[in-house]
Amino acid sequence: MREGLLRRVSEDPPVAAVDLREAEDPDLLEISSGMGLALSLDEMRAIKEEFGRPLTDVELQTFGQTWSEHCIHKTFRGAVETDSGTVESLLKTYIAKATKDLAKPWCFSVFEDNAGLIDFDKGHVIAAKVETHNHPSAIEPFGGAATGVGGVIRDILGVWGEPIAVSDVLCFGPLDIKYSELAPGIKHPRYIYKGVVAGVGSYGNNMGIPNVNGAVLFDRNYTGNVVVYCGCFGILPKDKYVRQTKEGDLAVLVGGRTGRDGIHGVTFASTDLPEDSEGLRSAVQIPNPLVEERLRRAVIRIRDGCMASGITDLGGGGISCATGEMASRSGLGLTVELDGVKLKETGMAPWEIWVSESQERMLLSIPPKNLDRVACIFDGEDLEWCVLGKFNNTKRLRATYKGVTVCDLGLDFLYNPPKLKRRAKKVETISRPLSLEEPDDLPSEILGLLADPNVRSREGVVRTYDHEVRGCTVVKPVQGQSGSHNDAAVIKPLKDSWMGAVISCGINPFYPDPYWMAACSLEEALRNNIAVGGRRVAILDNFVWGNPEKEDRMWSLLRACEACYDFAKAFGTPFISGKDSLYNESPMGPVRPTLLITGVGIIPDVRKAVTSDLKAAGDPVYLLGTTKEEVCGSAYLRSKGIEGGEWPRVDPAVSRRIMEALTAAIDSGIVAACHDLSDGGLGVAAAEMVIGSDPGLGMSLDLGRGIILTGRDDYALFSESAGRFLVEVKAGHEGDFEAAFTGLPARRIGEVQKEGALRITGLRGKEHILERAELARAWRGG
Amino acid sequence: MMDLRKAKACILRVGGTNCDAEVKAALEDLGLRSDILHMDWLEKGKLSEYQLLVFPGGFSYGDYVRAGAVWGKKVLTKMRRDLERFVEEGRLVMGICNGFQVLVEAGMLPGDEGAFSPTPKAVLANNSSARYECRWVFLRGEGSHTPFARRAGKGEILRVPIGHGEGRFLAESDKAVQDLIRSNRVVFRYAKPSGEPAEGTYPFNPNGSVYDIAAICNRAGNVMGMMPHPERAFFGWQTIGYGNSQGYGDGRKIFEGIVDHIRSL
Amino acid sequence: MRFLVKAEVSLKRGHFDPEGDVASKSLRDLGFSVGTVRVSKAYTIEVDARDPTEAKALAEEMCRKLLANPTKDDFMVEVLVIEGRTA
Amino acid sequence: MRFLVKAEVSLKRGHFDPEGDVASKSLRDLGFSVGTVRVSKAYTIEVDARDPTEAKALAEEMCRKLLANPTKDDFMVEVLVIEGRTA
Ligand SMILES: Nc1ncnc2c1ncn2[C@@H]1O[C@H](COP(=O)(O)OP(=O)(O)O)[C@@H](O)[C@H]1O
Ligand SMILES: [Mg+2]
Repeated sequence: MREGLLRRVSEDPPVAAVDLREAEDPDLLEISSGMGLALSLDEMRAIKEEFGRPLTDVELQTFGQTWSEHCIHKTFRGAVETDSGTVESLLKTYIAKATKDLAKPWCFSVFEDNAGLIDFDKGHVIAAKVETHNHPSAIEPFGGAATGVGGVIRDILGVWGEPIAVSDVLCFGPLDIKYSELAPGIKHPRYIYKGVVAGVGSYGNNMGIPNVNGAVLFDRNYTGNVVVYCGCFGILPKDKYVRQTKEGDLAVLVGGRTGRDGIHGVTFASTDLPEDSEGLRSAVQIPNPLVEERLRRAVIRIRDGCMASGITDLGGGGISCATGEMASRSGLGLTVELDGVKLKETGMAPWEIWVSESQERMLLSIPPKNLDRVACIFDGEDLEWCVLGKFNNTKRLRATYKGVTVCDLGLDFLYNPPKLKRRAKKVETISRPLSLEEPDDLPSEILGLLADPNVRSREGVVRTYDHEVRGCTVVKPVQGQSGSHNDAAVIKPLKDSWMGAVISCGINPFYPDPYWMAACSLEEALRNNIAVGGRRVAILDNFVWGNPEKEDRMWSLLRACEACYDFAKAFGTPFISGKDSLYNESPMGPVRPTLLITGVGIIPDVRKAVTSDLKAAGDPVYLLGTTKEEVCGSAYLRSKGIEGGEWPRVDPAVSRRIMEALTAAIDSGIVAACHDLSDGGLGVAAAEMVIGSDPGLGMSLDLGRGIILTGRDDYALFSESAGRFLVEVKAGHEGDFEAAFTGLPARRIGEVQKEGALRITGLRGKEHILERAELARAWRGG
Repeated sequence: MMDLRKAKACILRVGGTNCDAEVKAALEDLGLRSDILHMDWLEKGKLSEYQLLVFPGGFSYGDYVRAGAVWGKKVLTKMRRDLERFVEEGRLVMGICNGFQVLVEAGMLPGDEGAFSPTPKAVLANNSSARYECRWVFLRGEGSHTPFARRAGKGEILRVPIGHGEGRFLAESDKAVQDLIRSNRVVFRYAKPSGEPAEGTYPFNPNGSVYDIAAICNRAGNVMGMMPHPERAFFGWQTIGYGNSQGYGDGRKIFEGIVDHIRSL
Repeated sequence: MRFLVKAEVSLKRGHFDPEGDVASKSLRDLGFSVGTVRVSKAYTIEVDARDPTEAKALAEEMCRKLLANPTKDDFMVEVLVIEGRTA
Repeated sequence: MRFLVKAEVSLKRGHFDPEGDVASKSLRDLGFSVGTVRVSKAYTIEVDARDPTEAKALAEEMCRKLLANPTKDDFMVEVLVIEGRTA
């Protein structure tokens, strides 16, 4: 840094100041990168213009944290210029707009707090939040993934929710990739996989929160950019949701100690992964779920005793962001005395204490008269805590340490960063011709697909997660000795109500067109939810994209957001929360644009929930939805390494009516089993149902004429057209069922049979039989 | 005959315990009032108010050092006297999952020599799969004399889930295992769907326990530890795909045994 | 005086070591030519004692009382450092 | 030739060790006068190599690739036995 710009203003505590008034543009950039602020030139200039005085390192770090991509969603709130005009904000124009237009009265609080909140029964709301923890997991898979789970649990505690379930969606490179193919600094997918799965499992299991939903994907593209989504769901009495911090209330920090761990986690998550990631020791976060378990107990007791006026978690940006946010959202100010903060190590500079991202900490605002009771609860749970300061009406965020004022910033300026402008350049996704001969050995195609890493049984992961703890899991992710996979989980969170919460997800990153990829993911999240009996579904979006400063990445992000708006509206399903993780780029290239949609539905009576295993020989089996030759990006073509053809598209009008009819059929009690058609299409769905059941299934593709729109058996079986279900209906109820689907694509294509096998009659009458044992062997990799 | 309304259960917890609420729900459904108490704040003499003491599942002290070890030793330093009296008076002590590990580490099970043996005489070692396992198992009642098996007698098959990483029961010696069998202290064994013992086959025996042991009790039968979670198979709706989803699940039988016993006092 | 002792707790010979087994398989998957792998836990402990002999005896007692379970574990204790100087 | 190597993996200094913390508190509960406790994992590995130097290098590679994470762990490798004879 240029001589004279940086000045030491205090030795003890060590504080430096930078005089931006003297700084030229190159200096500004150098300050930003030298101090790890990750701020752009425009942002640095805005800071320079605002202040007629030198800024301390603590203050500059506050900007670096608060204005980071992670904390303030610059890209999603910024403007996007395209050739055909400017979009003012992705969030406002698409995501939140869908919710606003739909105006569902059951949305209790959306896009506001740490998690989205929706009505459950009369007196309760459900809280939901999904986060990503990609960079930390790439550096330290176990700790990164574990603290991802820990962090999102705190988001639920941060809206006073009692956590009832967690979920995780993971994307890895191929486990059999050669070492020589890895770029320097990239860890082997096998190492990452083991660590991430163990980390997710460890934290949830330790906390006693069941992990009930998720997905595992493999693709070469994720080798350099592991993707780790962690979700948490909670419940709380409506009247216990308080968020009204007042002047005079105390800011109380509680939980784990503050150390150098995770310093700069935020700015680090907002930039590309550097090659020498091994040097990023301070970015590593060590999980300690034991503290968070006690934190959870204390938070819920304080909630139930109505002792606090506000709460938030400490995530990105640590104390600086949590205090700033709480003060800013309440229109207040705060002076933080850092002296009381319990530290893990000595010799920490004020700015380090200020921005440290040590795990397992929460911030509460407590009316002074309640402090003794709150303290008693913390002490009873063996938790360390301190009072940071008192909220005032100054609208300023100040911090002192050892009597020195180290930070003094106006919150209005701090929480109104300059609006960002990004450019998007149109990139057309063109479908290319497909040349693939129809294979004549269908059974071996089915077996091959069942063994595909993206299709095969997930028991090896799912059973290492406790999905039964709390004793509230009704429909489990895997079920029965056979480990059959259900499409969504059903939780019964309240003792005195049969109402259930239904949790599902949808993710289809392999369909090359970003618009339809997003549409399919959204529809799949709904479809999974409907399949077990869910309805009134709210959704969460989680974008994992590459560097948004690149115009092509920005374009695909824009298109995906457009789809989010279009299909959320068309399906009548509001977004309630979400998050974006950008800058997922590594020496091996940008991440494949990956959108996760999480669905949270309800079911009035959990006893009516439907599982995917076949129930009784003789029951008719129906195929719902139209099968087209949509195989581009399908598990079938990818397993052959072939590209081309058409990708799945969503017809929301038809799809929505199918879902509504299915929900009605489930409610009337005539649906015995249901499975949605996703990766691997009809062939895989049918095989999975057989693997998970005592009886078997016989079906004839020919009976699907009119809704199976292809002349090829392989396409009929493996196309991944959206909006489809395979449904077992209780014998004797064919009439009712068919009546419900009048005018909709639905055909009776087979029936449950006694022998435990899958019998398929092809479009040209050829019969194939696959024994359950061989299906199971392929699927389980036995 | 004891009036159940006068009886009470104590469910202990420490940092990391997390299955206390569901145990309470199960006991209270059967009419047995239950308090969840943090062990650090348990007053001397307080135990005598209770007829049943439960060490529930979870990850006490983060499962650090060895599952159940830290809590087990803490039991010894913190409440040994009261607990000794509790056991000697024939009151019931139940350890579920992590609670079973605690009873073993505290030397209360297998329970050959009074309430506590000076060193642990058994262990719940890492599962032989080296993984945490969450799955439903078949348990076979072995006809033990313990009140906990009153409603789940010899040959009775129960379906309940397990969820643990350290559940492989090992005793000090083969002789010790034989002694457990002979003295009728093996309460449940892991079984195949047919009801035959699992004979160590995975996943029916999910962790590699010797002699498929899932639950044992002390000589008097009033201290019992089990790895599976009966409280997660108490209500029918918890058992979708594993049993009768209406009504009640098999795990209830164990709690019914407790209540029957208390009533008979 | 303050000593640094190391207590290593390992599975008794003859006892199956699931974690070592998995590590061995994973190492072989990665192309290493390895046989059996066994995993143990080592505790490095600061302890107050009068002399190295007492420090060692104390660490052994810690193993017996907490760190090892005699049914499955062996332990080995070593005094590393005495008041800041390597033993 | 077959070697027995020991690879000990421990958290880098400066990282808080939650397991060591629990162990330390528990030992104090039991009446021991102890300070900080840190926990590490030791792998005892049978490995084929040409000579002790290669055995050691292989073990170090195992640490880098699987057993340790250089970002947060330190590791130390030691050759114990060569073809049945103590090194
Ligand atoms: N890409 C997005 N799509 C939808 N909602 C978002 C997005 N990014 C942020 N939000 C919403 O804005 C609110 C604040 O988000 P955030 O600041 O990330 O919360 P936290 O810091 O607690 O993780 C949340 O309700 C979140 O759901
Ligand atoms: Mg938050």
